[in-house]
Amino acid sequence: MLENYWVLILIPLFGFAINGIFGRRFSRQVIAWLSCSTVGLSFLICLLTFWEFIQLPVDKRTISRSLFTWIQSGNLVSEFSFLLDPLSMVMILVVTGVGFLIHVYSVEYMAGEEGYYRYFSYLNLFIFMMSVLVLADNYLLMFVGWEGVGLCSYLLIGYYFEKRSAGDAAKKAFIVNRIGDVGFIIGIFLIFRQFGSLEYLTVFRTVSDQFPEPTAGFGVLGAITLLLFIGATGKSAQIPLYVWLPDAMEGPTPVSALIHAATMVTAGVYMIARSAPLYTRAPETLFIVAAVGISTALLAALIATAQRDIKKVLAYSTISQLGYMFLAVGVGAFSAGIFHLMTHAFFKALLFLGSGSVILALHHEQDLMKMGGLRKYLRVTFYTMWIATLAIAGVPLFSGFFSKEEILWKAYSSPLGNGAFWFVGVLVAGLTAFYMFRLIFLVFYGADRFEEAHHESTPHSPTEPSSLIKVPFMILAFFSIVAGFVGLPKYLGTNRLEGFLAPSFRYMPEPASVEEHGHFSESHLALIAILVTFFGIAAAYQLYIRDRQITERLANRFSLLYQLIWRKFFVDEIYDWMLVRSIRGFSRKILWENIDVNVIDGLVNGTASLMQTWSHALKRIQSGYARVYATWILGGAILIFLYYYLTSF
Amino acid sequence: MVPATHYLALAAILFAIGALGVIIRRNVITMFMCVELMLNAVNLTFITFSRFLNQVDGQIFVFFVMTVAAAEAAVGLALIVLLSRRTDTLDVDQANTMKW
Amino acid sequence: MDINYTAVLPEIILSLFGILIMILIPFTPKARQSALGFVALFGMVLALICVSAQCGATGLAFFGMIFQDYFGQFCKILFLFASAAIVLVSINYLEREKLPYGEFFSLLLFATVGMLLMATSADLIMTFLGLEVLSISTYVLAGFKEGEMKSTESALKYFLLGAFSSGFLLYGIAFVYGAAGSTKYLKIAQVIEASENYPPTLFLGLGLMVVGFGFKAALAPFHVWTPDVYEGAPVPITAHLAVGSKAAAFVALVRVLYQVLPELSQHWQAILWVSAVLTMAIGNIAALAQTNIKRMLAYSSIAHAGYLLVGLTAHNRLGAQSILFYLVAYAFMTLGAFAVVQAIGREGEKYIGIDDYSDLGYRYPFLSITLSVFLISLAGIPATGGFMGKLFLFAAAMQSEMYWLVVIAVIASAIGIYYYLRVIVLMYMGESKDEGTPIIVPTPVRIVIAIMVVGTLYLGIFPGTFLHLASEAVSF
Amino acid sequence: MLETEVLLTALLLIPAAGASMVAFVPSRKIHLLRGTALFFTTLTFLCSLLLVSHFDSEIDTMQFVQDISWFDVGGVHVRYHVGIDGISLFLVILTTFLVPVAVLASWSIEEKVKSYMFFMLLLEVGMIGVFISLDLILFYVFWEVMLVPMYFLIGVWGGERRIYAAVKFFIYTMAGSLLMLAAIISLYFFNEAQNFDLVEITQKLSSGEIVLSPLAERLLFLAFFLAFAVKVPLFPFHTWLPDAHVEAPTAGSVLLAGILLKMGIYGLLRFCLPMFPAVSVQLAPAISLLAIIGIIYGALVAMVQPDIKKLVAYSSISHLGFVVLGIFAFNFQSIEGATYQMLNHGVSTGALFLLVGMIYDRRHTHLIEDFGGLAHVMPCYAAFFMVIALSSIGLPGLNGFVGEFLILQGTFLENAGRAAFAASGIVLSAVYMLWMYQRVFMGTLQNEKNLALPDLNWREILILVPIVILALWMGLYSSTFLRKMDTSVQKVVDRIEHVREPQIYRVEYSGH
Repeated sequence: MLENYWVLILIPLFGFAINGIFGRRFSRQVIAWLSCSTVGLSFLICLLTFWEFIQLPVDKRTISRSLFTWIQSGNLVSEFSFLLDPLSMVMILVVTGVGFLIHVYSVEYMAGEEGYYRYFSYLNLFIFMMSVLVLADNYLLMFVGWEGVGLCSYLLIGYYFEKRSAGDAAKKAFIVNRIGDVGFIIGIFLIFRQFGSLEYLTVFRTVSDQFPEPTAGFGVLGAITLLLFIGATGKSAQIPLYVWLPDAMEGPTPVSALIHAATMVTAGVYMIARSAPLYTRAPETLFIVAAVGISTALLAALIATAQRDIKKVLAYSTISQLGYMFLAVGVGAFSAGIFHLMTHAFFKALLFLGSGSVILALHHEQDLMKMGGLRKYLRVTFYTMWIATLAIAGVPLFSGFFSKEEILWKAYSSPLGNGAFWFVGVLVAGLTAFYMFRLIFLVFYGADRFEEAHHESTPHSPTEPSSLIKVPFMILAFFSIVAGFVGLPKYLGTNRLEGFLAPSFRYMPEPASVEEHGHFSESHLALIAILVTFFGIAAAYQLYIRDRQITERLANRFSLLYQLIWRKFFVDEIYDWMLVRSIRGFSRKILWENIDVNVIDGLVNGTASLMQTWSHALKRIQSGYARVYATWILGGAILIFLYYYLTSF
Repeated sequence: MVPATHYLALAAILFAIGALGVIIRRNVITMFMCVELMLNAVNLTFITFSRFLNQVDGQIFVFFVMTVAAAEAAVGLALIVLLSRRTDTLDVDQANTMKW
Repeated sequence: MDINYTAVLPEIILSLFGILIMILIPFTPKARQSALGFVALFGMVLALICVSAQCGATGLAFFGMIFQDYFGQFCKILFLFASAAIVLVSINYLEREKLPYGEFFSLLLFATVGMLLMATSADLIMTFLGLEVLSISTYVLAGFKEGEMKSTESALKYFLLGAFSSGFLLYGIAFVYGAAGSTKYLKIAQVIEASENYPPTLFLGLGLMVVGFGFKAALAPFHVWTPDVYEGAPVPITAHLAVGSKAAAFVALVRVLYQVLPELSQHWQAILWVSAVLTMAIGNIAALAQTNIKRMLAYSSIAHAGYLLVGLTAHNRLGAQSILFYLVAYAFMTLGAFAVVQAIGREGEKYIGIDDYSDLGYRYPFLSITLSVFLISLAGIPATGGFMGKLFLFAAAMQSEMYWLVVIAVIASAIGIYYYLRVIVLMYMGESKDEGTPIIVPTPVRIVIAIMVVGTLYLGIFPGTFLHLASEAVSF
Repeated sequence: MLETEVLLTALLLIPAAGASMVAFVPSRKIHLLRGTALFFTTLTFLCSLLLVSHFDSEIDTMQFVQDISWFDVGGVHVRYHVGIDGISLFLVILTTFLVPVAVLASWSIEEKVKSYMFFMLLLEVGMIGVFISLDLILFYVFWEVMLVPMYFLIGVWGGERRIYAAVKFFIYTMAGSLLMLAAIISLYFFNEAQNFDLVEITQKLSSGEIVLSPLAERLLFLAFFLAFAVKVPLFPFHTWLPDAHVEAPTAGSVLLAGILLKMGIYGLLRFCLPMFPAVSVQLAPAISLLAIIGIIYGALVAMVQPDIKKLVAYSSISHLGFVVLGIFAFNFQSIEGATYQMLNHGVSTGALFLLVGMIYDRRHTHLIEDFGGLAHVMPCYAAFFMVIALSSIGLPGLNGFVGEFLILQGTFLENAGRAAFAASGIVLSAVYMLWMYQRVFMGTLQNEKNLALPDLNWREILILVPIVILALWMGLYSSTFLRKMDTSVQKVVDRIEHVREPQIYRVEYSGH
């Protein structure tokens, strides 16, 4: 399979094409089968490839395949070619694996929807694009996947296109992503100008020749990395471009699970990890990355604590977790970032799928305040969501614990990290535990608030989906528990993942200092984090199980703060007012109605009417009186006479 | 002997009177006469040059001019008759239906 | 220096036919009078044959009063061709408007004689006589619709101003005679070439002659008569004025300026430069606001005189050659346009407002398509003779490094496009109107229009032939 | 090469023959008229494909040259000199491709079909002529001749304000090109051999046989530039375009956007750059500034348009700003990208206008507010529209991206600031396109007139499928096209580099 691993990319494309073109004529079974089997086949190939891949000696684990030349203009070449190395191997496994599970889940989840074929073809297209993104061997081809997943995200968010909010959200997602993409593409321009190539390996080789050590000051590498990071903030929903992700929850829930939690949004992290040889030589940018990451993590976690929409909570949670990952890559702990990316993919996908079945059971009710007591009805969902919540909260021995601890430790100990990063990181961990358990408590515990809130047409109690849908739950729950063991911290064992990924992070500069600084040991810090986490859980328990009154009292007491958090710090409003409205107004009032219509057209039409005016003036010469005409003739003669008199006589 | 300039000046004055007459007078006949005056000023010029160049050519030309003037007069008067029949006037400013 | 009658044979033939027609009038039955038109046509064809037979003969003839050269022959053919076309167009016009045939055709023949003489004369007096023969005939023709005030007014204005300006011309001739001691072209040119400094009378003569010719050719500011006279005259005569007498005036002007006074070129170029700018500007701008198609075409013909002046001002071989070429192209397109205007005007020339052209496009495809071609050519858009002509004229000015003149000419043409387009717009895109009287296009008119369209397009696509002839013709 | 010599002339003659055939078909027989036009335009297209197969991408001179005297009298020598190189090759193909498409899209024209088809064929002659002429006068003749049928297409079959739009279009372009005529004539006198041969004049200008004073060179450049800038249209000469597009019938808009606008760019590439490289370099900053203003301005104004056609028209201004920017960045990538982008824009904007035309045929409006929720009743249409819109906003994998990327990459190498500003157009294009898409296709069906709209029929799908395939092909396998352009683009670049060589002060970026 190693020779032809690239077919795994093309198979979903085939599914997309068939479903997209002929899907309207197919029955639902055919569509579902076609779609799931293509992704399943991809996943299978992926597994086989992985099997052969790990048999290879470590230094041979970089396999590239070129299909054809995509763009060639002068010395600028971008091949349609793929690169398989440990980093992309991990990513493609996650993408096809989680992708397959969510395809399966969707078969039933979407059963009641119109445009079934549309949904599945988009989903297949997404898998294709994501694979291109992950496996591309040059920046430009990565950009294809990069924008391609953005497109799929757009299409899937706007899946319920008759809803205005869905259309708005889709558009917003695409445009905000595009803003980031501009940064990305300018970064690519600069890469080409600096290194004369777009291919990763060539670029990395050149950069390690040009800059054997990290640069001092903000140089060209700083610019390149910063521009790429702008791209990442768009795709991975970081400050200041995170605003699209909460709105993206307008899409079907499996889409949120797949695209807006597990895979696409992590592309930014992947890209930075991929560009590690560049980033490690630009410490200033890395600091910015880490700072943006941790600020986003904090901000999103804060907002998440006050959201009432179950999916919005999860969305802000995703943003927050992505912030962690950026913190990780920002302090140079690339494998830690990828590690968290992987574990997050499992538990966050699971959370979304769980929320999906809750929503489905309640007939598209998403308000947390109108749920409660569901543990009686949705057993499987209840248990698996518990597992996922424990994982995300960072309860020891669950996968999230290991990846998060790794990040926190690196944030503290790495040469690029510091105590402040760690401190905020721990704070966010506490907040995460709080809002996640708040969610669990509100959904599954307490009184049944849904019946009186909901319409009477559904007298029967909420039910679990059929068994087909439970399979993904189980698998994801399994991985949410065990996935952490591939990256055990030093005090417990070895970090296999880091070792596996190491070949992808060649071409690094000589580290400035090998010694890790700091006064505390890893295990001590982990203990503090665990304590904070449990404090968060306890607070949630206190507020949402023990005494619901406190919540309201607190909200009233700190109403200003509460409002601020509840309204998401008014970021959307500020953006809307500052950018959208003002630009639109400027375009309409000044550019179009004034410059175009009044000034330029006015000038043109003004010339025309000036001509008309002159015309009317000139024709007055033709008074109709013969004697006046004679005067003109005589006048002309006199002028000629004067001319000769003055010049020639 | 009177120098040529005197004759030429006289002719020029006649020509100017004729030209001004065309502009000032409103009666078509008078205007036409003024044109004739201009032509005769030219004739005077021709004769002057002819005399001072010691050629007869110029004098012959005068005959041509007179012939042409006669032909013009024939056509012109016919047109004037037409006008007076139509408008009962010889005022040239009445012929003013077409303008602008 | 002998008489050499053959040199003036065409003029003699035309004069004889003119007289013949007058004699024939009483002997022809009322109903058959239109045959006189064909007699006139026959005379013109004979004259044409004569001219063609003479082609290539050079030298002086008729006691040194007449040139025999390519230039003259080229112009003669052009004038005869234009007049013949007008005869063809007129036959039905006269019938429709119930005007007498005989006088019309014999006057037309005499006018043609005048034009031919202007084209070939080698003596200022001959030129003057030619001009007067032409003028006096056209004075009468302009007022030919004696039942109509407009026609009378047109003739009267033309006559008064024409006589007035021929006074200037003649005065100019007299001064030139005084300065050079002769009225013979070649003699004058010799004298001027030999003399060191020029007497003021020479300049006076030059200036006054420009006034005289400028009047005939409708150069600003001597153009003032044009719109009124064109509007009032019968359409075929308007066409004749626009094509024939303007061309004759230009040809005479080319001879006088290029053959007689080339030494003075820097002294007349400035005047013509100013006049060219004025003519183009006034013609094009004033045409914008016109509502009567004849009047609009009158302004358009003023504008075209301006373009011709651009070539004239350039004073080089290419200039002379392109004037000849442009005159041919201009003849085709203007004659064609007036033929269409005449047909659309219908009885009593009722429909000559530009509004009347509204929505004609799809009801009378033949007329509309051909008129569009003529207008497009007048506007100077490629694939038509008008474009090629303009190209050569501007090229000539460019060769003499008169860049500003070209730029102004270019801007003027751009303005001009608007009013030509307006007619096309109305014909094809205008609101539909009442039918009015149905339009009848008699066969001779059809033939003329067809010939003119073919000619216009031929000149645009294969300008080589005529350009070659024109360059042969310019031998001085 | 004997038989290929006449290929280009054949491309002119076939539509011309078609036009004369149409002229003889009775105007009642609408189907016969349409059929005839379709037959001849398709024949032209097939014929033009021979060009591709016989084109030799290694040769840097003109190919398929036919050079005979048109007329040569009294020092005026004009030749019928036609030929193509890598730059014009695909523009010719684009033309021959889009015309049959436009004819097919004109099936809904019911009135005056005869003259409509006649003008279409005439227009094709003019458009092909422009791209293959190598004699300045010949070029000018085709350049202007093409205006007339376009003018009629807009003026007779257009919308409500068609007359205003048609006249504005005509006068605008004419005013620009008349100055070009003056420049052409004066170039002729600078040429000792006194002819209008483009190849010869360019060659002599570069070898120094013709020496222009700096002022003359600048004026000549400006005269040419102005004519082309109006046609492109470059800000601020653009206001004719929205009006013309809105009022023109579908096929008119398609050809206007697809081909006529390219003529301006083509002129810049074929005339301004090779003939006046020094002035081009001098004025490049100013022109690039206009281009960038155009990119942003066009996009911003497109954003607030209430009319789909007007929106697409303004988007054209924005897209063509990219192309001009690329040309005046003078390096290989940017110019090749610009050339490629011309084709891309032709395909995608042409297709957008086709799509707008299809809905116009059904509803007789192209105001955005009249629609909404169309994806419910016309899913197939919505899908095609999506693909084309994405191609227009330059989604990677579709055609628009390749050109845009190369242009920006090239510009970046020349001047990073310009590229960075221009890149903002990428975001804005997504904004206006998607916003429009949302308002037209998403949401609920509110207007009851839209409830029963039929989806695309087979003829319409037949039109769109090749375009979509082309968009994918051009986006994924650009080598087919780019390899044929390389040599010709290199020639243009060399010409510029030749002038710039003395300026050694260009600093290579050191990286520190």
